[in-house]
Amino acid sequence: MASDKVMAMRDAVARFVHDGDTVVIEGFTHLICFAAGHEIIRQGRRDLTLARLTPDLIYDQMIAAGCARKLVFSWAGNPGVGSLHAFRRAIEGRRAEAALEIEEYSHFGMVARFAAGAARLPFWPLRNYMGTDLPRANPRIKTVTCPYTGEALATVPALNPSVTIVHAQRADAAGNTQMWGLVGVQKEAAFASQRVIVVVEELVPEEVIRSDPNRTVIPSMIVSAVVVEPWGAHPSYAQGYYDRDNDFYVAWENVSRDPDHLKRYLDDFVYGVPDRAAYLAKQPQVTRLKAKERWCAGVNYGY
Amino acid sequence: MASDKVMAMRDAVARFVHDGDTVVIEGFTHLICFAAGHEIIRQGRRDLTLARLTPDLIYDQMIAAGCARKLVFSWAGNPGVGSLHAFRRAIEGRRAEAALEIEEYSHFGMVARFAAGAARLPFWPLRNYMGTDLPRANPRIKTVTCPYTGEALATVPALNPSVTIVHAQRADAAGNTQMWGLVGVQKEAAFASQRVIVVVEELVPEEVIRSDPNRTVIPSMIVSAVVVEPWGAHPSYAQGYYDRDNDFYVAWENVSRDPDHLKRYLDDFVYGVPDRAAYLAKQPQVTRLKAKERWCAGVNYGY
Amino acid sequence: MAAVAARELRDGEVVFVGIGLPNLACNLARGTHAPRLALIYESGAVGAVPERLPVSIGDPALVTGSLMVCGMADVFQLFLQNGRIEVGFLGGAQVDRYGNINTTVIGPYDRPTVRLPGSGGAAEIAVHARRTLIVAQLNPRAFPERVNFVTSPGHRYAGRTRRELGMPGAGPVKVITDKAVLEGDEVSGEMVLAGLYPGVTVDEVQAGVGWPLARRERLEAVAPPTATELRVLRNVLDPKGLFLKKQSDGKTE
Amino acid sequence: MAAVAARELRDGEVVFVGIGLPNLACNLARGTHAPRLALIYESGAVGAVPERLPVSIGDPALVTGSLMVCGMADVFQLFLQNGRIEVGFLGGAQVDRYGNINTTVIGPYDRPTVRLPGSGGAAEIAVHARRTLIVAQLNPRAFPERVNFVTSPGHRYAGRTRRELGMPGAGPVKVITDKAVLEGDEVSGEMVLAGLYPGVTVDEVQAGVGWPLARRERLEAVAPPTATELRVLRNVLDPKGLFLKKQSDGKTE
Repeated sequence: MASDKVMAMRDAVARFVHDGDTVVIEGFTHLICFAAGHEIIRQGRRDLTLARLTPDLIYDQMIAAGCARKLVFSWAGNPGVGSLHAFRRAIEGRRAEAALEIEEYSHFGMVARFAAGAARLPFWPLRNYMGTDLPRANPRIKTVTCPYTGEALATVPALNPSVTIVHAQRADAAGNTQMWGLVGVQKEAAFASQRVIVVVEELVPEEVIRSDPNRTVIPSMIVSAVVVEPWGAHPSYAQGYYDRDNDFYVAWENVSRDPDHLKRYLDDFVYGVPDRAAYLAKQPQVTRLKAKERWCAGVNYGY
Repeated sequence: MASDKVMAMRDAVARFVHDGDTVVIEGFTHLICFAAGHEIIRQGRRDLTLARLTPDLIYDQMIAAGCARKLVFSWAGNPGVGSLHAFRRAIEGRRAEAALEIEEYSHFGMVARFAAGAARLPFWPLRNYMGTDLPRANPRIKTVTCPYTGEALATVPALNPSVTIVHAQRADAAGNTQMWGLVGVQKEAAFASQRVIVVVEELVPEEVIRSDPNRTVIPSMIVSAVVVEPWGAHPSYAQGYYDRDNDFYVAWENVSRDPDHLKRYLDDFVYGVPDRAAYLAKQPQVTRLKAKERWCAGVNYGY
Repeated sequence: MAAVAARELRDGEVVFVGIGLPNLACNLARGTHAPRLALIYESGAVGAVPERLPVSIGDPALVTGSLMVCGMADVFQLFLQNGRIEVGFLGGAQVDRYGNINTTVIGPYDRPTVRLPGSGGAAEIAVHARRTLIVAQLNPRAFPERVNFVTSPGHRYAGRTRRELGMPGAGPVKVITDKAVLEGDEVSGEMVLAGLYPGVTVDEVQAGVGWPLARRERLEAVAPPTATELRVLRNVLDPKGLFLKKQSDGKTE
Repeated sequence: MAAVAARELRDGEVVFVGIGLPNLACNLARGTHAPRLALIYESGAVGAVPERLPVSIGDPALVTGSLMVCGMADVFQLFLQNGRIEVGFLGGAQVDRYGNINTTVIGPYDRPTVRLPGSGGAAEIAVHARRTLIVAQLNPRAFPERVNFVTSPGHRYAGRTRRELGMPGAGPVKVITDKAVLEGDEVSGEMVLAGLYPGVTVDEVQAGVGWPLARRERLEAVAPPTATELRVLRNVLDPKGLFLKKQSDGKTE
């Protein structure tokens, strides 16, 4: 029964990502699900509110492809390289017709929004933003008075996405999902979301999950679909599976700076392929990114 | 340098637990550090505020020994068995001279107090306590108005202990600590605390910790002392090391019901032994509690 | 009681499990009609498959082989407050006319005659679980018209309804006792008689309850444990009779 | 600049590390006078020992062999807001008279000439780290009297001090540039000239700063990188010259 959840990316996106949705593809540098972003572009989704701490290359591509109505974020750049030029073109010297709406926080603010969403609280308090222009730029940053100390604390509103897409190293067929390395804010984003698509490097038997329950980050009960998509996070990385394709990140600076070049990229690598397998067939360099082995020390769960 | 932190329980308690302190020995059923509680009793600490979700047998013993001025808690019983009778004697039909002060929450309230303390916020919001008598019994449960929805939410004040004692399976000499199985609220309690004593089943080389960094719950920077005390959680348990001594929990019902019997227990097993090794020498039954092997599946941290 | 409680659980539901009878009922349901029941313990174990009858809510057998173990901040915030729990099981020293439960004190709070353990996670389970089931032995001490202290909210508090008070869950839909089943009335909020165990009369039930007990128009005849239920209980779940023995002083299991 | 920044770190301190020059400076300090420096990255890696120069703040090399990896809610709540971070490193497109930093926009927020990446974790680092160090190349575009947008707070905002605004940390104690070191003045809150690199004049520094620059009574002579510092930088930390090459357009490293 539970294995009804295992499906192709095409089907998962068709069923669970709709025009107008608030979509979160999370992952801090690590485990960013480019495979899902590409499929959303291919299926021509429109009017999406894209939310994510670091929009990264995948949201730059989705903005360029016309999927986004609004971006909710805290750091919009090409990490370690430079700019997201499709994003910048949509914002700089903004004309009425260009309108990509933005809603901007700091990382802590975005993390707090997901934490509130995951706990189903309407807001989250944080000690922040005094002496900054961020609350002027974003009136959704407010304050609350502590009932014990009388102190004013900043607040951010809960973020409850329509759908969150999490890439992970492994899950079972029901969607019990394990991640390691940088785990960012994925747990909070998933629990905050109405629907969750889990995309994994490996589908594993339930017994593997059960052998190490403290490693489980997302439980099956909140998962709508499980997609098995090896290398699905390329050009980002998956700890224990493959390294970051830094050359791609560096090359993106020139690709995204030129709208025609960016369009050619989308034509070749997104619209021009039917699925992730075809994309990978065009990326022979990935074999040299395969991870070396650095296994953890085990722990005993017996009693 | 870091190994200056490794010390005997006697020294850790002498240096870091003082009369009048707010002391937390956390652990939900699992990893309750009886070894530390016994040493605190032996050293005759007084006027302590003991805080913990589930006072359990160890706080019953500390109350009986006269260490406690006040108890902060959410469930005071002998789990799966019955009552904590020393606690009940100090509370029921309370006369002025008997005064054990209490401050009472639910589990969620206590968890939220530690979460606020760990985040150094003065309060934590939760949707709770409407329709209960708990706020009448404890005026520190207040409300705050959401700046977005206007909704009234319950609040609890931060709990920032003077010292938190955490029992764990393993740590390195600097205090980087790993736990698995039930992890309760130990991470939050430790981060909320001014001082942290980590008590472990095994001292391991730093490389073991570094082989699985996602398993680390408490980082060395917040740890004051590391005590190596195998079986230090008996009669509670340590997943992967030993099972709960349920016979002891069952027997406590009769021991604690009778003040003289309880006094004899403390004389024999706490005051009458110099340290944990001597206590264990009087517990031959523990060998049958040794854990069987159920090792986890490994994960690769390579790139 | 375990069998009657087990029947209230539907396959695939997410249940917040307490130790003792609720644990037995949940595992009975899993062993009979609800194999995909997802069990969560407030200790943090999710999807537990205990190889022995757990002696406490934090038994190591709940951890070994479970699907997920998380910290208690996650249990209460991400699962319970998040609205993921469909059924919560509660017991109590006292249950009153409106399904309010007392597990805190008998007598005044500041000078109690009997000090009970307190809420634990019960207050928030009663607020947040989409519905709760109460299990308790029927007698007048346990079923006063009004509890001494409301630890876990039922359907009315100071005359106000759950909706008026802002509680997300539906509250105690049933009270399962050893003689009868009571249900929360949608209009009055009172716990009313809904079903009788075989051979039990309405008067016997009224004698165990401290308020004039209203009743449903048609009373359900609560079926005794089936052969399958008894087999699973006795042979699989509790072969040593650890739990059932305690409960079997003449009452239906 | 990396060497000068590294000298600001004391052994045993807990440092919130950004990528690029801060990462280089921190690892230089670890390789020279501060072997027990504890490095935390906002990505969640604590006590990282990268075997290669990390290309981003989330490089897998920061994870492998680190002491702890935690979620970002813990990074910001349990480490940063908790007050555990002693030093925060910040860079910025603009730094002003009071040490306010802009990494958000050049021009008006609603219609920017240049859209910069935004805060990331910088706003909260500037609020909470016990002290912050700013690193930036000295030129008038980068050092206006007033930034276009305050992303990360310095010593004054609308005339109010950090204490008046309720900020826990001490703010930017130093700005390390390629020509001089500025310090936050305890009384005025202004960034004032405190030290000069070898061969740099006060006038040259003033020419790179958009406000009349006050100065300490005695200016420190900033020592050039020692042979040991250069050896660690060039042979151990950045043997391929990945980072130092970019920075070495005639300026002191």
